[in-house]
Amino acid sequence: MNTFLQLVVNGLGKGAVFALLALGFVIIFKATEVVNFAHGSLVLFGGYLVVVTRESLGWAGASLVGVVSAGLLALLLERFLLSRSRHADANSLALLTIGVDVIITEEIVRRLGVTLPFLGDAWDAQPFQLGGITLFRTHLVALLVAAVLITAFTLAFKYSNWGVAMRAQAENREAAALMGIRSSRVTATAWVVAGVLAGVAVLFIATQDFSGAGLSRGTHSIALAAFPAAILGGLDSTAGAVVGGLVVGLVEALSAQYVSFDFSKSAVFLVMLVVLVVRPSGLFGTRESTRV
Amino acid sequence: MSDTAVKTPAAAPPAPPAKHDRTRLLRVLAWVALLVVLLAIPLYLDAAWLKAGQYMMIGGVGAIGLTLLVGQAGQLSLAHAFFLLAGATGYTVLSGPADDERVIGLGLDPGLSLLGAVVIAALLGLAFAPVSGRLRGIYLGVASLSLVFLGLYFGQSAETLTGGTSTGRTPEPFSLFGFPFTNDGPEIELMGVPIRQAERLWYLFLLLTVLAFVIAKAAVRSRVGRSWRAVRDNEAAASVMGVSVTRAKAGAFAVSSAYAGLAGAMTVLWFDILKPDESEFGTYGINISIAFLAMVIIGGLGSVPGALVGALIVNGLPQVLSLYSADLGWFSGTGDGALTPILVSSFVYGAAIILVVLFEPGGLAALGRRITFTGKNRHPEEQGR
Amino acid sequence: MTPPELHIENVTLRFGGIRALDDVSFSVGSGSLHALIGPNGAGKSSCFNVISGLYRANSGSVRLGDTVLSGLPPHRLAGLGVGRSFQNAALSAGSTVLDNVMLGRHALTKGGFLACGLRMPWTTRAERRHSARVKEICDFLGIGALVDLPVGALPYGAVKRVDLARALAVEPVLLLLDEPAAGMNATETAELAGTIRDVRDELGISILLVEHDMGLVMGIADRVTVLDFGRRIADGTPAEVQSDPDVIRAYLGTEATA
Amino acid sequence: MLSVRDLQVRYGRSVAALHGVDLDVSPDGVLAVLGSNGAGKSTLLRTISGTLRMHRGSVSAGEVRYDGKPLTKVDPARIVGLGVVGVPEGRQVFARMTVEENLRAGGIGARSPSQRAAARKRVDELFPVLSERAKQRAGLLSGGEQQMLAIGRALMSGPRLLLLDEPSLGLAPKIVERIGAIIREIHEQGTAVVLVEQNAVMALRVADHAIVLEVGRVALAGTTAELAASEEVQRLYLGGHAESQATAEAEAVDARVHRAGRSLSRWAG
Amino acid sequence: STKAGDSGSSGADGSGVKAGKGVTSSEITLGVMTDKTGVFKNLGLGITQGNELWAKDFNAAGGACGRQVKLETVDHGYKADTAKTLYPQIEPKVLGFVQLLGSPVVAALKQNIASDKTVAAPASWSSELLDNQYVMIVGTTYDLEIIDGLSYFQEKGLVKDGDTIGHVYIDGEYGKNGLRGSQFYAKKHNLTVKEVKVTSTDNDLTNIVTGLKGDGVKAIVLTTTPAQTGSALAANKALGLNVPVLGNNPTFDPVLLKSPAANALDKLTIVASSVPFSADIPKAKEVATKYKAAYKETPNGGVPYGYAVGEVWGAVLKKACENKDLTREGVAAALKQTTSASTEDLVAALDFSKAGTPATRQVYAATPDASAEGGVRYVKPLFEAPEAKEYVAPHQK
Ligand SMILES: Nc1ncnc2c1ncn2[C@@H]1O[C@H](COP(=O)(O)OP(=O)(O)OP(=O)(O)O)[C@@H](O)[C@H]1O
Ligand SMILES: Nc1ncnc2c1ncn2[C@@H]1O[C@H](COP(=O)(O)OP(=O)(O)OP(=O)(O)O)[C@@H](O)[C@H]1O
Ligand SMILES: [Mg+2]
Ligand SMILES: [Mg+2]
Repeated sequence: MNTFLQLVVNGLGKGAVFALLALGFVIIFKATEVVNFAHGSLVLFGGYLVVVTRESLGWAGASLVGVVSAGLLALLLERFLLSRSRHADANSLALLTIGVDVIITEEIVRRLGVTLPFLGDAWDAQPFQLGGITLFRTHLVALLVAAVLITAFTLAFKYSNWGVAMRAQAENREAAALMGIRSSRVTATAWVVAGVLAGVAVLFIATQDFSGAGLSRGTHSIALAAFPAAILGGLDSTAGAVVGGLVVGLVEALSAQYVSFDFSKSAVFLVMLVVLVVRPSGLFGTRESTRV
Repeated sequence: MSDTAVKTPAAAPPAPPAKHDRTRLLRVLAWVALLVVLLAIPLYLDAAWLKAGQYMMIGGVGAIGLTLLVGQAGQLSLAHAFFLLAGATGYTVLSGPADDERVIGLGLDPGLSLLGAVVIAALLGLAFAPVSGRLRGIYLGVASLSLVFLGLYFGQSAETLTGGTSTGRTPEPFSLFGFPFTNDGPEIELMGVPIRQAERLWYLFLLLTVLAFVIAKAAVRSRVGRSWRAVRDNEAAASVMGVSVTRAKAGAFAVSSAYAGLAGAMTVLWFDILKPDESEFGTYGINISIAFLAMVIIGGLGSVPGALVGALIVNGLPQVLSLYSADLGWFSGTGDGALTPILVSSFVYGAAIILVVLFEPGGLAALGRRITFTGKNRHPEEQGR
Repeated sequence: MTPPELHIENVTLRFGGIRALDDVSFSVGSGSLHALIGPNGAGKSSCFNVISGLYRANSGSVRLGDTVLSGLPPHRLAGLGVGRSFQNAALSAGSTVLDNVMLGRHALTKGGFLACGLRMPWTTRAERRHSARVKEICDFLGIGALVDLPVGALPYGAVKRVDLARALAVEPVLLLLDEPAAGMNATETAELAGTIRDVRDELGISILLVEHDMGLVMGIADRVTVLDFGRRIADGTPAEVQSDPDVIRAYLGTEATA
Repeated sequence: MLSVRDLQVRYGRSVAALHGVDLDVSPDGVLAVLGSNGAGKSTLLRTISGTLRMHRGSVSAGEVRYDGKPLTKVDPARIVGLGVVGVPEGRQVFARMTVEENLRAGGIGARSPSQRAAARKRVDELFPVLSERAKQRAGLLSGGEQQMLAIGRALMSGPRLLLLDEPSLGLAPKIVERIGAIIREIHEQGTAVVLVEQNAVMALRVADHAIVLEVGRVALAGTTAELAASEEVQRLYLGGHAESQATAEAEAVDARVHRAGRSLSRWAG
Repeated sequence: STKAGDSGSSGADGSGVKAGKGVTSSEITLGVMTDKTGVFKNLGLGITQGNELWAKDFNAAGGACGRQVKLETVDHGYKADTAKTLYPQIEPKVLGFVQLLGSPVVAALKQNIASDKTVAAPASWSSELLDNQYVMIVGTTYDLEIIDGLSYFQEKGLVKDGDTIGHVYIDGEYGKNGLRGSQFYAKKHNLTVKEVKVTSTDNDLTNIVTGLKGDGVKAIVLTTTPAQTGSALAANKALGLNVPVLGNNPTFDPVLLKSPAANALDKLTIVASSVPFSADIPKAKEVATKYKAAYKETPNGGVPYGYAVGEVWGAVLKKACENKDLTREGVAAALKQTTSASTEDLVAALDFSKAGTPATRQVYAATPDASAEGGVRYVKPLFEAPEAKEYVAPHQK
């Protein structure tokens, strides 16, 4: 029983970070219908800036710089690459992000070289016990931060026109422009927000408690592991991102124990597959429907 | 009414037939010349270059399959690496010696096994149809990605089939009607050049690639290709015109898987080993699926020749760059953070993708059409959306 | 050969709370040119979708001659000779006109991936024969010069004709046309009217037509069925329908009576 | 308030769509634009609303001024901010969003919440079916309902100049009539309108001025009364919509004569 | 002109030494296929620099048969496909390989090595590779390391007969070979082994350790990457399990001492057959000094290993010279005759004469210690457990 509870705790903690990452995918997808394969490199970039500025600015200052610059990089990508290729469809743009991702990732990994720095100085590897269960501080802070950020965005979507504008211009730029929606502004904001979320997430990912490794190529793959989370929840739903993230965290933890560890990655995908067969647009996604 | 049509500038009068015939002739000549060059290459290039060329052909065969699926039938798939693994395993198991106690082999003729591998991959693709038929776009893409993970899991677990990640297993060398594609068998010389394993495999791969290409191209222009495009663009309209949407989708998936299966069988012959990857970033992992997608988009979604060009770039670039720089001593720096050919080719690969999407979203196929003046719309049926 | 009659019998179609069709019955006589009209959202396109199998009616049935169409998957109908054009054309914009229209021959041809890929002689022969016929159809509709152009580059009127050509390429015995004249000016509409009548006469088929252009409908239809809120409110000759007060109130408004 | 001078527009490098178009719309005017397929009507509206670039088109010469301000280089969203709102060709509703959300998107450009609420009330009055279907995905509406939504959506931001591209497309005669009335009404409340129409009968009844475009040029211009009286307009644009069925019949016969020689026989199999 | 006719030369030179591919009258070329770009670039760099240091020393000492050794280096970025194309390019130029890094690469090239008869030293210590007589493994194999290590644990009283232990292994040649060791030892001592398979990219082992805790393990064996080792130890402590952990050579990296897992490392014991960079052994110190003079990068355990491989190659080349046969066949034969290659304790003395048998079964035991140079402190010098002596390697005849 203790094992089970411990696994649930581990799973939820990781799920919170997956949710942050998935929310990044979702926001960009909502605004542009592009699946951002460069999310992993945004994560890496944020982390890298934390590493280089940590000496001079201290952990808190460096983290702020990291988060902001991940947002900035996202903005630059959107302004200088994606918005410049208006005539490409969403699939091609998704591929473009793969190209970007390859370059940024390789370059950062090259710069990191031998050092694989850990970033979560403020909370990493300082667990505390609660009745036989170990609570990882990293997980707790991540849950808290995720809860705050996600609530904030959900409210913003609900009570401002931002969400509507986003979806409108994603679906039909021309018609949206005729409604007075500045599509460039909307997409740019979406990318910045996703970048910021990636920058926050890396502070939890590159830790002993979360990934067991410092900033490295592995950090990048973890960011992409949030993919099934976003899909499972429904790519255009913020609530879906949260649920998807938690489900992925839990499935991973529980299947590792009760099936086998090497099956746990496949288990996540298997669960996603089953969900998709039943609900082709994810748990909360908008169902595709057309008529003639 | 008909003069409204003439009024539109797009309705340029069709080229006079004479000119049409001439471009056609030129086109045929160009293909023939290309084929001659490809046939002569083993006589001039060293084994290392042939090896690189063979790898591009593997990419080409797989990419043709994927471009049919993604570009023509509109089903985004990231499962290609899985079907590669299926074909690779299929060939190795079917042709493997029947008396090996460690692994299963059926001892079939290698030629037959190659065919069998293709069929197995196609059947697996067909088996995925109930899922692929229901999903669309990126949902299908990520759903199909799960096949890669499940494939790796089963590949790692089923050691009696794949040999396991620890040692893998050696595939039976290919032979056709008793003629071996290895260094054994009759000594053959062509213009003083001994035709040995590297050269023989080149011709085998060339034959397979040409077959794959010709069949795909003809199918794309036929009723099958039309039904795929119709389903891609509007399922309801397609079904009203008599196309069974379920069948068309399943068929496209099966065909694409068959191509991937062939590419997989070629992969084991190329590596001389079948070894399921230890992680998701190997020979049959997600990077490979993404690389195939890159080939297809760089080449131009749905374009069969484009897929070949995409393979040339994506699969060929790292190889050629490594070979060249080893020859010329480029990027030979060592030490932490040195620029190496592998790193440079990653950068070039990334940049190529970005540039194509940025400046020619139709892919190199669109660029090719523009350059060769074959009219901007000569074969739009091969274009993507 | 006379084309079979089409019978719509007590068809009801619901979407959640909306009754798109409510116990609708009518028949399209053999070789007749029958119009289906009604206000926006009355259920005309839905009725087409039921006939062509895209929507499954909650109750009621559709018969073509002796064949019961309801329950058949939509792709079977082309083989039975039901051709259809769409309100929004629904063509492949990137493909050529020829390619789009050839799709209509799908049910008339055979051959899978391998047969076509290997260019079996019988497939190439069939391809030649059928593309010749398709060109004939395009010539007839005045788009013969456009067959090699991608549909995306055509003006609206031509696009509508391609859609019509594709429906004809099915070699239908029953042709369903959904607003073929939308977006056309008076001259073009008049020409289209002639074409539709020629098709009926020369091919000897039945046509069911949805259209909001009353000039066209009243000019060429043999019989008219009127829907409103999914219900059949009138059925008769153009003259009868035109003067039916229910129809005027629900659909025509004052303009038509002016 | 809107003046267009010597406007020349191209698509890509090769297609010239407008060759020097001049027109004026006064603040209290309704201008009808007639012309056959491909004449450049939609191009004209796209130029005014600033969406031309999205179709790879560009202004090669001439100018469009609104209240004296040049519009040709202004971002479409900003043009909406100035009060110029368009209903694009082919409806273009946000198919995956609900009717409600479509209307909300339309209200984004509104100047104030109260104005938005007022606009919403008007739209509900004009098209009751839209409030009935508020929760329905717009893509599932019937063709005509989508057209109503497209118009309603444009009204949500309280435009000062409304650009309508074939608003009557696919609408029932009674609704066409209503649309006509609505346009007049909108106009009477102080909104100027540019109305592109194939349904010339309606257009000429609603507008006060009209132009006829032919292959990118203004072929005829004047008050609606003048144009309605012109023989060419009568023949080309009013024929099919003439009230009398006899005219249509005659036209049809006429057309058949034109097409003599073209015929289609049955497929022998 | 076609490529006809430019095949390699062979034959005996004036001194009567037969030479073949990769050997001229003045030079012997050895190949290095390494990873300068991919996941093992650090290790690759270390080994390559060790190789280079050795070549310099060896040439300074006169080389072999009056010939100088030259290294031909290529980078495959840990990609099997790139390695596969580079191999035919480099193969005609070299006599054999002092370095072949990366298990996917070794797997992909195994056939080629056999058919080209090139002796190669893979940077992989799996006894599964020993079915190939051209493979030269410098040091003991993973399975034996674990057997020796478990025996050391038992000697220390950390595990008893009948206990349950956990073994986390990377799915692949490295981990599986280590697992063979555990399984063998467990059978001998009636241990229950909870096996957990991971891939090299799964770095977070918290869930695994949670599970092992539930299983009540008394010790954990790791054949994993250093990052995974860190995670396992951190979880071992965080979850309050606190059992001793055994890892073999590749499981440890001194950077762990600076990671958040540092304070959990005291439970780790490492067994290895080659020494770390700053080992307290005369030869190791000598190599370290030379390294610091020649290179500026941070050194790692690859350096002494790379040097040691060179030393073995040197011994083999000298043997081949004695036999007056510097062809590939000659080198392979010389390898077989090498019964006690000494690397001055960089690794234990090596005996390559028995096919399929690891060249040594001796290991050191050490424990992480931030204060020690090189990050580890020896707790037991070279030893060979009795169980290791009995162990039959998979291809042992
Ligand atoms: N797939 C669907 N899901 C939900 N509602 C639908 C669907 N298809 C049609 N409807 C609704 O059913 C009603 C009938 O629609 P239909 O398209 O048949 O109208 P129509 O008579 O063709 O109108 P129009 O002349 O405007 O094209 C409409 O109210 C429409 O919103
Ligand atoms: N995106 C485009 N690219 C290239 N040419 C175009 C484009 N859009 C329109 N054209 C061309 O510009 C000309 C004017 O087209 P426009 O759409 O303005 O005509 P229209 O008067 O609105 O016609 P319709 O009645 O069919 O809507 C036509 O010749 C058309 O083919
Ligand atoms: Mg309709
Ligand atoms: Mg228009």
